[in-house]
Amino acid sequence: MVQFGPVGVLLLVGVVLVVLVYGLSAFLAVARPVVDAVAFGGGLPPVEHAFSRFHVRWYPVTMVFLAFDMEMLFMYPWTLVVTRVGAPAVIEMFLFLAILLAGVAYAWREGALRWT
Amino acid sequence: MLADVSFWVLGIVAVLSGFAVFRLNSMARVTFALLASFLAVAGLVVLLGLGYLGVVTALMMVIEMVVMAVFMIMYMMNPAGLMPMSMYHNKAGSMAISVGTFAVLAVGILLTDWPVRRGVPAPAQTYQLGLALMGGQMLTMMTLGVTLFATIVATVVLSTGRGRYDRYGDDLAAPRADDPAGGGVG
Amino acid sequence: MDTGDRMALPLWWVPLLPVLLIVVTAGVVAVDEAAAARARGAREGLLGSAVVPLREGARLLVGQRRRTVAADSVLWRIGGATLPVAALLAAAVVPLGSRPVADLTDGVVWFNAMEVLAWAAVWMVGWGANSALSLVGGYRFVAQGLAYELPHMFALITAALAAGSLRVTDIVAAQQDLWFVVIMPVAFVAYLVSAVAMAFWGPFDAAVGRDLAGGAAAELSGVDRLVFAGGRWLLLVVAVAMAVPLFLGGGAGPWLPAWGWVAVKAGALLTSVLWLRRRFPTVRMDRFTEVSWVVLVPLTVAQALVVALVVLGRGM
Amino acid sequence: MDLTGWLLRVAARRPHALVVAVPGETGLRLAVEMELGRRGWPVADSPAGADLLVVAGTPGPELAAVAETVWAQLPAPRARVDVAGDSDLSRAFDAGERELADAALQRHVVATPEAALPHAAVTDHRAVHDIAAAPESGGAGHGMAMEPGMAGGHGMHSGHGGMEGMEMPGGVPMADLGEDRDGLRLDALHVALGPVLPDWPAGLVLRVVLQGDVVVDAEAEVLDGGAGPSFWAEPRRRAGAGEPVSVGDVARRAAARHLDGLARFLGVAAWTDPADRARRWRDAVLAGEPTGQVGAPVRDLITRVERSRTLRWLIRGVPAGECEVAGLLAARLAALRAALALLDDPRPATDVDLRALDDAVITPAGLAAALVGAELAAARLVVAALDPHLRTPVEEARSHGHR
Repeated sequence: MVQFGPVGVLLLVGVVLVVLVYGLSAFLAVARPVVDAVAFGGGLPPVEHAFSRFHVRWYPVTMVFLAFDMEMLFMYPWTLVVTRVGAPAVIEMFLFLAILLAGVAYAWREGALRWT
Repeated sequence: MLADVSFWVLGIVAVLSGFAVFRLNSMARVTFALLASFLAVAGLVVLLGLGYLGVVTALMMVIEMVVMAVFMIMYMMNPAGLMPMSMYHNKAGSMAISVGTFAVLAVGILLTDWPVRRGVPAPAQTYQLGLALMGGQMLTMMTLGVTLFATIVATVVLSTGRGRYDRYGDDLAAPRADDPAGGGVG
Repeated sequence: MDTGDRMALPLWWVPLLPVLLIVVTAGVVAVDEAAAARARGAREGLLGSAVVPLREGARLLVGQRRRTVAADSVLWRIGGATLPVAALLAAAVVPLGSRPVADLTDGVVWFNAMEVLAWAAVWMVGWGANSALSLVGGYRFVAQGLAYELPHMFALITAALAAGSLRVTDIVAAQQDLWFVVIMPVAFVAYLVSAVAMAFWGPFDAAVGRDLAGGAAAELSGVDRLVFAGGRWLLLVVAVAMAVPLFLGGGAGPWLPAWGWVAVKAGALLTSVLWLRRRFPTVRMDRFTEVSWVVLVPLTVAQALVVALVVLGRGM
Repeated sequence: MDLTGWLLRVAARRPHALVVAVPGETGLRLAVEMELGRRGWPVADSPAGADLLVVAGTPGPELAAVAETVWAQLPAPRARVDVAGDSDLSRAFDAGERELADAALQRHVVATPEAALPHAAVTDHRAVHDIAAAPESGGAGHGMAMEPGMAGGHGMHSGHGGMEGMEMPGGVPMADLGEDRDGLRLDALHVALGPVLPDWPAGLVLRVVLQGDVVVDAEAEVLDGGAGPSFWAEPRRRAGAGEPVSVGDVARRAAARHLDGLARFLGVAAWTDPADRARRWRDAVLAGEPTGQVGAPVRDLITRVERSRTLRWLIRGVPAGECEVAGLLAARLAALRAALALLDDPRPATDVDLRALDDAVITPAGLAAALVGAELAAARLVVAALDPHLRTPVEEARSHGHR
């Protein structure tokens, strides 16, 4: 935990810096902020609010990603013990990855990685 | 001293932003309030001396909350809370459950007679975690692998409208997939 | 296997780190501007390019801020401010010479966690403006994240695997005899590609693309734009500089001091990244996602396997 | 010491310019681009990132209104430069720079901020109904319980079942549900793209319906009733009118036209380096530089674009109406090659068949039809690959009548 000390201080420094830049700009800016400017779409005012139920075409990719990503949780600690545990650790991890890659290959064939 | 201050700040942030999840109207803000709560909890885990777990919690939660924001906004009406309408189902009930759980846990924590720590934690926790994961039972990882494989297959089956027969024809003989939008490979 | 912070720089380096990064970043902007001027056939000269970052900074600092109708200002501004802070926090574990500002036991994981904040940041900036073009830009970046993140993680893990440690200084120490780029060229390339994609720098700049009139950044002006654009540059510099301790032996090298070698190596990598941007059109994620998942992920896994076998062989 | 004023002066040396191109005044747009390049002033992507608004030409009433809206979107410090056919560009830009550096003026300019959201938002509301007749959704269709007792009384939301009678911020309604090719019912967002976008055909407005970032419906129009006679076809017209025009004259203009189209296409594909080069050689060709000077570098450029595997991979299989984006690009490069070969041809233009130098002509309706089903980035590529000189149906009929 002690080693996170500098990181905590750095976080504070970073936040203070951003606040300082904003403060400096408030002091230097040629004019106060405009409020309620129309959103830009090419010059005509928007006819509808852009906030909407946004249909992402890649939602299957997110699901496959989340499943695959879980594995990273195990892989980071795994890197530390390969020398100690030896061949079984390597076999185990890459069998595990092979199973997941088979899942990815399946998803690819089904077109889940495309903008359907 | 510094640890105490950090603990209280992170704890208060975690609870307040968790509470904000119930108070905000915008799906986007709700999701990121939840993320703020998780990040504060990750900080608390780091404070407990579990560096790897804390950092990896932050890593996973950022990814997952962004994905969750995408889905929340895709399916929930009024995603930005522009209309003054409530998007909650059974708000009172869920609020009662969460506040109640919080109270029970907090009281439990305060009333429990915690044992005094004897000895010191192992110096390299991430290493110990790796040993525990890899230690002897291959079964754990294999079960997990097959479970995740099943998850991938199931989500693909459930979420894609068009399968390989739609793309390559009934005999899967088409040289190129027929998709509404092209892709990078094949 | 000790958990102390034996290698960390003294605490007074903490406020110096942002200053150092900002100076380096300004230099990188100037080099990029010089390259752009050359392509246009303009004769701006080195001095002319060198003042460009200053002029841009001045311009955005005095510029008026704006808020669009019904904008989600909270997420919008937090998103913009997250970018530079995340870059700064990620830089904490990069050794400036032989020692980083914070020598975390799980430094690689920390680095990964900080840079992934860009996902949330860019999406929030794209969302906040309540503008169709900027919204599409924000979503494009999430799609991009889904494509680059796994090869990126595998590249990080491969370097950690070869060193048997997640601590960045240990990874550097493990390269005393042989730079990792020699035994893991695929991981090195995958890392650079994903580092560029993470900073949504070209050719992976669809999220702020010209075709969307600036995408996620389309509605930002004044200091908001300064913080966002500056954060993006910082992220690029930090992500690319991290390749030096991971794959290029950190500060190792003859004649120069360690910090000199880090600067030389990082400078060379940054220059090549700036140059590559001019070689390719913007890569859209509807194309790249499949390539990343079907080509890059298996390749990086194979690379990790090779390195694992090397590690096993060494252990025997 | 006036720090703000000093910073303004520092910044004013390198303003970012947003160009509003007027249909039919291509020559002015090119002159403006050239002047900006000469000064090393970057071209802004959007009003938020710009300090200088350049209106290249004399806009008609519709485009003038758009220029006003865009001007209101520009944050201070800002200056506006209107150039017409006889303007001294250099002097106009110098004046713009002075205006940007003038702290007193900049503070005064913004002292009275325009009401940025005028009734225009309401009048433009018709677009929602014109296009893709708003889907028949009602409150019940949303499957969400709404709390009763909202503020009512704003009649302008008729047709938007879900939001009826609810006061929306800015008086703008929210998107409503629409059918989707995936069988989902999610929001269909109406967006007007153009006429002020980077590398966008002058005066073109595309009213698109977006679901996510896919264009599910589109409608195109050209502001102020069309582009008028094309700048690029000018030597042709003179030849048609009986003036002595050589093949070289026609080919030179055609080569510049295709270089311009190429530059804009590469600009949208964000391949900045060759795009900058194409622009540079376009200006050189227009300035009448001899073939010996421009031939080789332009051919190098063509080869570089043709050989780029990345570009081929990126535009592979992107449909653009009857053909594909890749086909349009190949046709443009072929026409450019043909034009290069004829740059010094002294024969009279009327004696030679010059159709090989021609450009694809498309009507607004045809353009809109080509975009339906495309992802937004692909749609932008299609528009840029066509880079149409758009004619209104009336003009189109007239030109057919001539043949």
